[in-house]
Amino acid sequence: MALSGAHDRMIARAAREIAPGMVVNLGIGLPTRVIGHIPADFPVCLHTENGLSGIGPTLPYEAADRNLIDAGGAYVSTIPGSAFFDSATSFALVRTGRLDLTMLGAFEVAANGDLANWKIPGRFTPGAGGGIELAQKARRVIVLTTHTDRAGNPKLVSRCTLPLTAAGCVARVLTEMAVIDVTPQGFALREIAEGLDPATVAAATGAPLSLPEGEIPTF
Amino acid sequence: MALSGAHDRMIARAAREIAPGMVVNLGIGLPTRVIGHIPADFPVCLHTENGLSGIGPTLPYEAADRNLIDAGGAYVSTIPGSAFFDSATSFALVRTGRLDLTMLGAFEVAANGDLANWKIPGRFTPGAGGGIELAQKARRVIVLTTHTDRAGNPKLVSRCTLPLTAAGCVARVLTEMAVIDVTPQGFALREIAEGLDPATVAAATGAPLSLPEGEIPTF
Amino acid sequence: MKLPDKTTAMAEAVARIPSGATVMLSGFGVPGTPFALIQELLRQGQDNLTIIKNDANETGMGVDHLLAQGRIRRLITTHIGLNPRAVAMMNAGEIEVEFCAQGILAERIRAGGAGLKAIVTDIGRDTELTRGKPRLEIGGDSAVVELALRCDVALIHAARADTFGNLAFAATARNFAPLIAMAADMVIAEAEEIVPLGALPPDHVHTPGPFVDHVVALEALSEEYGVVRRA
Amino acid sequence: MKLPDKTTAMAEAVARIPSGATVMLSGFGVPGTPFALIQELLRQGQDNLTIIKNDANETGMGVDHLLAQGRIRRLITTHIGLNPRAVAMMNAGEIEVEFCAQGILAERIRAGGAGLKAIVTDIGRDTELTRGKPRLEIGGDSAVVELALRCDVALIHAARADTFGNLAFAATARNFAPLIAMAADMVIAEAEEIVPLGALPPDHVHTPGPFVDHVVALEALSEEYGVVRRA
Repeated sequence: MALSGAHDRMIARAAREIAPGMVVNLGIGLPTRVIGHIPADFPVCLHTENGLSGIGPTLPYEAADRNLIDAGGAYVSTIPGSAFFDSATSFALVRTGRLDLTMLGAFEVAANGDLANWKIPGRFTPGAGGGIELAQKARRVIVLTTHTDRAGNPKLVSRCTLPLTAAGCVARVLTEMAVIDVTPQGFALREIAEGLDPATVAAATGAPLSLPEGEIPTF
Repeated sequence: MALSGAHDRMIARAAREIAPGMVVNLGIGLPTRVIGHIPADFPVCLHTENGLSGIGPTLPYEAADRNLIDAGGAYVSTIPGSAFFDSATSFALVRTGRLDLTMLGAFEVAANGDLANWKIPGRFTPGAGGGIELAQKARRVIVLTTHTDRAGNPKLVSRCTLPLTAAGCVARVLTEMAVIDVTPQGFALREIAEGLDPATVAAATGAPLSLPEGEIPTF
Repeated sequence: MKLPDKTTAMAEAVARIPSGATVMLSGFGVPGTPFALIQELLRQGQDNLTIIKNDANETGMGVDHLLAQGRIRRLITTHIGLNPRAVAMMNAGEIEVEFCAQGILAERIRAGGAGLKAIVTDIGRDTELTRGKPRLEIGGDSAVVELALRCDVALIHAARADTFGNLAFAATARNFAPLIAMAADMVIAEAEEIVPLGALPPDHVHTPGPFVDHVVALEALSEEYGVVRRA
Repeated sequence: MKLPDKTTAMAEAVARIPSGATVMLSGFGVPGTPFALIQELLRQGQDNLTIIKNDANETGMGVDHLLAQGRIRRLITTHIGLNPRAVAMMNAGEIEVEFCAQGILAERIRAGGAGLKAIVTDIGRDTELTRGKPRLEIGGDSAVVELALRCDVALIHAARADTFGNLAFAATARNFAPLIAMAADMVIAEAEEIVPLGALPPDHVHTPGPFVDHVVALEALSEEYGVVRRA
């Protein structure tokens, strides 16, 4: 999928969520692209649930190892200090809070932090994969998604209508339009994409969006 | 502990319980001594619950590896095809019935197959160690023990008085005096040590002992 | 003491699987999927199978062949989004699909492999995936009882095996293999390379030999393992 | 991406353990016991500890030092038959001892390490060890609910560690180490050898680095590891 400039800025902005020393799982889809924005000497351990800590750069077709993929099927590489493990150990790490951060995709995110990303009844049921445990157990869950779906409907909603992946798990939503936190009072705008105004973001959001006082940082 | 000729014959007899291809756990104490009676080319996999399949011969002090012991603390060795694993995997193997046979020591064995070998209340409580799972889950449990305790009291009893390790688990008892099966009707004499007569064995047994018809094989 | 030889011919090993069997398959996507054993299962004709696998592979690969030939009655899995046939057959009621959170599928299999009856977890508590499952109050919190899973046969792909059945896996091809190896009444492992006893260092064995019943040599590596260009 | 460095000085790492902590120790008998970390704990003076370990070592070794100095309030274990002091202190009511079937202790720790609440098992069903524990009917059978165990700190002895905390164990010194590494809020590993990143092949790591918080280099190997002549 080709990304627009706005999408590219969103991915670069997402990379800044990663603090030195973190263990991070980047979910399938947009989040995986964040890898490309992490500097080579940045101290971080990327985890993929199919059994690898210490993901290295994604490899082109010619350099790929048939046995070395991430959970999304991309051919990845190791770095010095990588380790392979089985699927039970991989999720042991997730469920015991050893993941400082995960970034996930979404069908819907609600103003109370509920996440739905595994089933659209009657239309598409891929299954939950590792999403439930990532959403429920990572210390911080950021949703990285387009602000609206292909039909233009908001993905940020007052209440999820689709079956939940996990309740109240999302801390922050990062889209091509804005950085929005989930707060006890609902969605709160934190940053805005360069060139956009808050009203446009609010109009594309399916739930009340509180605006900060003063100037809104851009990305 | 030095063994008498009768004890030595018991150990040799015990070795004959091991059929080719079996996976076997030999408990702490007398059972461990069975290793010395297994021929070098005999196809068997010995397991020890501290994390080794494919135990090789016990090593003398000079040749010992400080990291390589059996569950009783004896310095053992590996053979081609040995594998090390953690304690959870080790007991996964036990609890899923992958052990064809275990030989265990006993404080008491009852005529219904109950085994007590971990606690003498108020006197000695070493703890159960791996004994409960070995007794409860090995496909065949043989008790290898002296026929009586140090005070001369029978270890084969009508009903255990000590806290149980596992109920109804013992298939056969092997002592320096006899080979005795646990049957639905209680203890049944199968073989007898050379030079002993059945009455002597029965007198040393704390529960009724049925005798076979015809001649009794000796060992 | 020497360790028994468990090398078996492919056809003979797979012939021990009856129709109606519950079969666990290793593999997460392509890596670790036992493509050759699946092909032999296709050839021999077993049907009415319950398959337990992380995913349903992709079109034209592994599980998809079994689906295409109508051999699968029921699938216990975590994610079938990359196999349109699986999604379509599920929607049409042609196969039963039970979804499980991925790590809980791993733990249910491992629990079966560890001789446990069940595990208790808070995962999926707020989702329809745990609807109808028994609950247990632990520490004032409601948790879900997830039953252990076992199977008749586990089919496993290993990078290397010795003749006793010690297995070693490569990179992310390990995934579910060590777990299903513990959870099966019979374990058949296909290996890219069969090495002599002693060639796998005891500290580096991923699945110990006592769990494995049959070791099958691969004559050629399935084309389904090939690296593919993705969009 | 590069992996963070977790090497820490012995005194600094152990100073993070408060009195009253629940501490898991690796080791089955001598192999794998973190003798140096225990010595540092003795030196620093933490007391009122709950210790979780397979056994209580033998006289003059490891856990026995902590017992001799009265640092242990409670011991969760499987077998203390080789430590007369532990047996005597238990009988005298000077320490609390909770016995567990060995494989169930391993699984309770692993369950804590896997983020589960409990496991359900038939082990020990007929023994006093499971008296008073909750029961659950599964498949018409009564099974025991065994609660997961976690701890504040796990102290681990490794043969080799890299600077990120990937660990490799030697032979039967592995035993409980990979399990307690998963079940602790803080993991401190002492290593006979600290190797650079990349020196441990990713397929041969026994405990992945993300589970480990501090890696401590051993300057000398404790004499307690020495091979002893037995009767």
